[in-house]
Amino acid sequence: MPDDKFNFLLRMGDNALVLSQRLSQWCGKGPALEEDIALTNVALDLLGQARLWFAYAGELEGKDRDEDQLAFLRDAHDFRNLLLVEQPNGTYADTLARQFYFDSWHYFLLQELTKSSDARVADIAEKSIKEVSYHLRRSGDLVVRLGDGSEQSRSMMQAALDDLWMYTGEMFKADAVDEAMTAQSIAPAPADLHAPWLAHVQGIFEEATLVLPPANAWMQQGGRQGKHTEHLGYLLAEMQFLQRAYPGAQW
Amino acid sequence: MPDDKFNFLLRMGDNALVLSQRLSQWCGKGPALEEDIALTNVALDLLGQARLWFAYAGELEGKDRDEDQLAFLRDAHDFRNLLLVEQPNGTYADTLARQFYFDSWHYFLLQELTKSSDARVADIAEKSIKEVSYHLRRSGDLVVRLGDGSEQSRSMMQAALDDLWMYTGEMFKADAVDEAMTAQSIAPAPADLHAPWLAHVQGIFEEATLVLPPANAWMQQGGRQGKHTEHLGYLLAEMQFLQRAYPGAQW
Amino acid sequence: MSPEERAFQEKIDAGVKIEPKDWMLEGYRKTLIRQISQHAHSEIVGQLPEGNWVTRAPTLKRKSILLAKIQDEAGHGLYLYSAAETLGVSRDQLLADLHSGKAKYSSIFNYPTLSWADMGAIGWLVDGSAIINQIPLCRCSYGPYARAMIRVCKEESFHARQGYDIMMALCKGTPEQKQMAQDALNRWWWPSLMMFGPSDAESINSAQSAQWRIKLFSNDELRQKMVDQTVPQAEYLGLTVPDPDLKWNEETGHYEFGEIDWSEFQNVLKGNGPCNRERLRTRVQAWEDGAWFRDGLNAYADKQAARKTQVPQAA
Amino acid sequence: MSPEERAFQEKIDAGVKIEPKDWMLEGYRKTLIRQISQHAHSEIVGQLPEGNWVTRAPTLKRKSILLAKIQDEAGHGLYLYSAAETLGVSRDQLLADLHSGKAKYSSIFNYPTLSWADMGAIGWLVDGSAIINQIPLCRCSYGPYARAMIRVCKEESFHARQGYDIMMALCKGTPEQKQMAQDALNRWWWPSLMMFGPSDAESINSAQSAQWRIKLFSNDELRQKMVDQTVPQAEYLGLTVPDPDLKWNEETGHYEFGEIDWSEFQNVLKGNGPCNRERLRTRVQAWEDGAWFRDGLNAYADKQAARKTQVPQAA
Repeated sequence: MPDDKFNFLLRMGDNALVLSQRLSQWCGKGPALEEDIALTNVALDLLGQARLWFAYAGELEGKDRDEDQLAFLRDAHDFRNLLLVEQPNGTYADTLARQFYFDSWHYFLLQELTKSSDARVADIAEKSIKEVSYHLRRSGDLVVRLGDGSEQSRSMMQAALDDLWMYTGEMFKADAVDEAMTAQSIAPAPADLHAPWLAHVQGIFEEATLVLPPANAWMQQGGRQGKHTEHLGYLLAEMQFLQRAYPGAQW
Repeated sequence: MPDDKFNFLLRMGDNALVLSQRLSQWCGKGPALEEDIALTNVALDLLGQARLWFAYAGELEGKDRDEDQLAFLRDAHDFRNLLLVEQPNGTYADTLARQFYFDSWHYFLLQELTKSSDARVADIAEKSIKEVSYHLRRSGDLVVRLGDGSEQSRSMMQAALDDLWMYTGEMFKADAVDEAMTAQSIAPAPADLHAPWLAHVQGIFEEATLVLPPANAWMQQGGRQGKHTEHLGYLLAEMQFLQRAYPGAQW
Repeated sequence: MSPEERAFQEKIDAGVKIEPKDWMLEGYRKTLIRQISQHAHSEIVGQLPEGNWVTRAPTLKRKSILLAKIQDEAGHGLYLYSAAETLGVSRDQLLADLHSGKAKYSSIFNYPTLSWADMGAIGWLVDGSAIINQIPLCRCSYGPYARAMIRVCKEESFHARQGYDIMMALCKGTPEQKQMAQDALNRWWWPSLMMFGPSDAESINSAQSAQWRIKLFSNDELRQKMVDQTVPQAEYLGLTVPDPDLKWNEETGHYEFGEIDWSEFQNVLKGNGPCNRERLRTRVQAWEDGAWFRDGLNAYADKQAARKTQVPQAA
Repeated sequence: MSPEERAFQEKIDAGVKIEPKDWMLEGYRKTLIRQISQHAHSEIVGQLPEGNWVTRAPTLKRKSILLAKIQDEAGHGLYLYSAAETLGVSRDQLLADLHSGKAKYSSIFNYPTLSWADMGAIGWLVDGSAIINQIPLCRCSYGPYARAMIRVCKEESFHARQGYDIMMALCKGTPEQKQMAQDALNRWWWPSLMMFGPSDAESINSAQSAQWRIKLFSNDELRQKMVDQTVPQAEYLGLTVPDPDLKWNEETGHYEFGEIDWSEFQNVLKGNGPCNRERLRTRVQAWEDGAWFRDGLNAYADKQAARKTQVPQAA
């Protein structure tokens, strides 16, 4: 069904858009000038990727919805991003923990998507993975340095990683959309990403002298099916204001 | 000019609406159950007053705009509230300081408005002043008890009152709208409210053993003319979301 | 059974209210404290999912009704803590137990409110279920609790009606609004049925509580009542109850309904609901952030008391 | 004048760059530190008014351009702090001076950004003025500063064009959008003119700075250039410059413009602008909130260094 692919593309785009939006809330408020620059860089990369996914999704849907209509004129229940990426910024440790879990998954996913049977998907993945390998290196490196840093940085990183752990399970759970994508060799089976993700995450935890949260912890889910946490609505109200308040205007 | 009166009514309504919106952000998060109840009560009173002012403003304007269109379909530059009421909640001390300054002004203003040459204005003022005398008693009483309370509560109240002082000057500055209202005996001259306001505020500061900020401090202004602080846009984006996202829907 | 115990049970059996100063069984006292405080905590925590939409209510009238409702809930919390205090426990102690996770609140508030329609669904389904649970308690054996419940139930029935009114407006509205209402029903239906607690067969304390008349109907009876009452309301709204097994049984005069997923109930109870962590953290944070305020008021009260004693000397 | 002083001034007069290791006058060094750090601080604080709209940018493309611009500003801050550091002062010391209020940043950032059009007006007017100020500095006497300015100016001219492009879109848009653009021009026009500083007659250090070639044109000359450049652009947009005294002088070939309200300038400088307090607090808060992060990275670096020294022993 073309609907499945449309849904899959929205999931990719929404993850990138929502995380980029969160990161851009840090503008000018990071803990060091170098971080301001690096974080904005990641936000920009993700925003660019979101635009590529939305452009394709819009074309595929054939209803003349462009990237802005997809980004600014859908309400929360039509967003398909992971719960993880909509979680509030919290402290910088929380922001880094969110980024680290996401990058680690995003990287292995994109790696598989470069082999997609859909040439356009493979192409977008190819373009994105260079940026995302940098994201992956950066967030892993910071987790290591802060985990193995001072007593305070260690305990803050550990707490942040523990807190967000319950939002990681959703990355590896398949639904009908995923099954269709896997059947058509458009995307990997979500479960197949778990082993490489865990190996990478585990490696970084070890190097960072941090304790991996329990494997059997309860995992939240729903974002990819449009059932979000209470945070997304506020994020969208802010992000979408101008398009909503001035319908049809050109900017 | 009927425009002046419309503007005046919007100022009254916007003050009440925006402050009510701020107070309602405390729902379920106050420092004590009794405070949750009292603060919600004030929020409800102000919301009710906003509706009365908007109803009159809409009728006067004669463009068929009802209370909801006035509340939910104007952007920030069309809002006419004082800068004071849009300031963020901050700590509970900040919230109380904001309330105390506002109530002290609101009360004396409404007292004059009960004598308005415009019967409808006098009527709304009459209905409101009973509620507002309770607000005034409550916020003054809390300032006294917290100012003359513990070391910490004293310093927090003092800091909060100092911080917001610069937003009080605007209450007493007249512009063309005020001059028209005063000329028509619809509303008092803003400057005339300064002496009773200051006397009341001074009395409470004394009883609270707090130090009154300097009389010659620089005062911010602009809210009543639609030049706001950066906070209002966010407040409106959240408040107006549903009306903007689902134009024309009945709720 | 001691003579006191016998007299106590006889009073209950005769429908005479037990009052705070009366002799009572320790188990009765403890069970009541647990039950009343859990109810009070639910009112307090229950402000949060609704507070989540009060700043985004779609009209000023709806905002006003929702604010008033949340205020009522805080008020209910107040009555109920007072009722619990008559049993010799302080509100601060009860709150400490809430904050430490020792005391529970209704699991229903561990679900998120994701659209405005949830304000309708909560009023209609959650308050609706609460009323069914609570009306019998207006006749329970402990006087202060029974009297608190009378006040609570009066207001709750308003809330349920207001909730249904929100649903009605949505169902008469645009297709998007109707979809919002259906989605809310889908998400709140089963959790609302779970509010009545496990099936009686599974419920450990039911028999004892029934004997003490602090539980007057079984969980399953109350749940059936809720289903029977709600299904026609859903039909009237033109909404579909998310239960393929739901059907009217002409013979019994009741609706039959599908299996409840009790593993979900247990899981949310264990702390794994979508919002358990956030709700509790929000309350704990509010309490901690408010410490300076409560301390400040206490310090003032102490000073005032001291000043009063000093006045004669100064004169 | 000592021989060193004479040689120093001769180099400057001959257009030879002063480099960090060269002998320099203490006054020259101090003036440069003040000027460069003030410029660096402006880039950092300048992220905030634009950051205020990045989460609300109206299209993904505009959001992307704005984000990239803010990133550039952080980058400019970085070059400029590095340039200042060549004069023997640390970035941490400079930041401490910013946070304590001892060091200044451009007063323009003490005005609020109230609509999306302000993103246009800032690019067009504020960055436009900054470029006019900065282009001459690419030829200033201090090498590291001159080289930093070359990089900065290249990017700033993009920003100014992007800002104008936002204004253009708004002016071609709906009446509401055009009104937004006019309102932004009304609010930013005079503060932008003030960015060049007081009239030369009032400017104390100008002569000395001119002699050192770290100031190459007078404030009034630069301001005139800005007006001459900007007024036709405003006309092209169909916007009205908020100055009733503005008129073209055929003879001089320049625009004449009205009196600047220098009391407002002085007042904002004193700390009374609409956002002075908030901008500084935001930066101080960010710095304090980030302490654990910087400390953590330092602790890690120390451990790594220690481990490296220990490796031979362990081997």
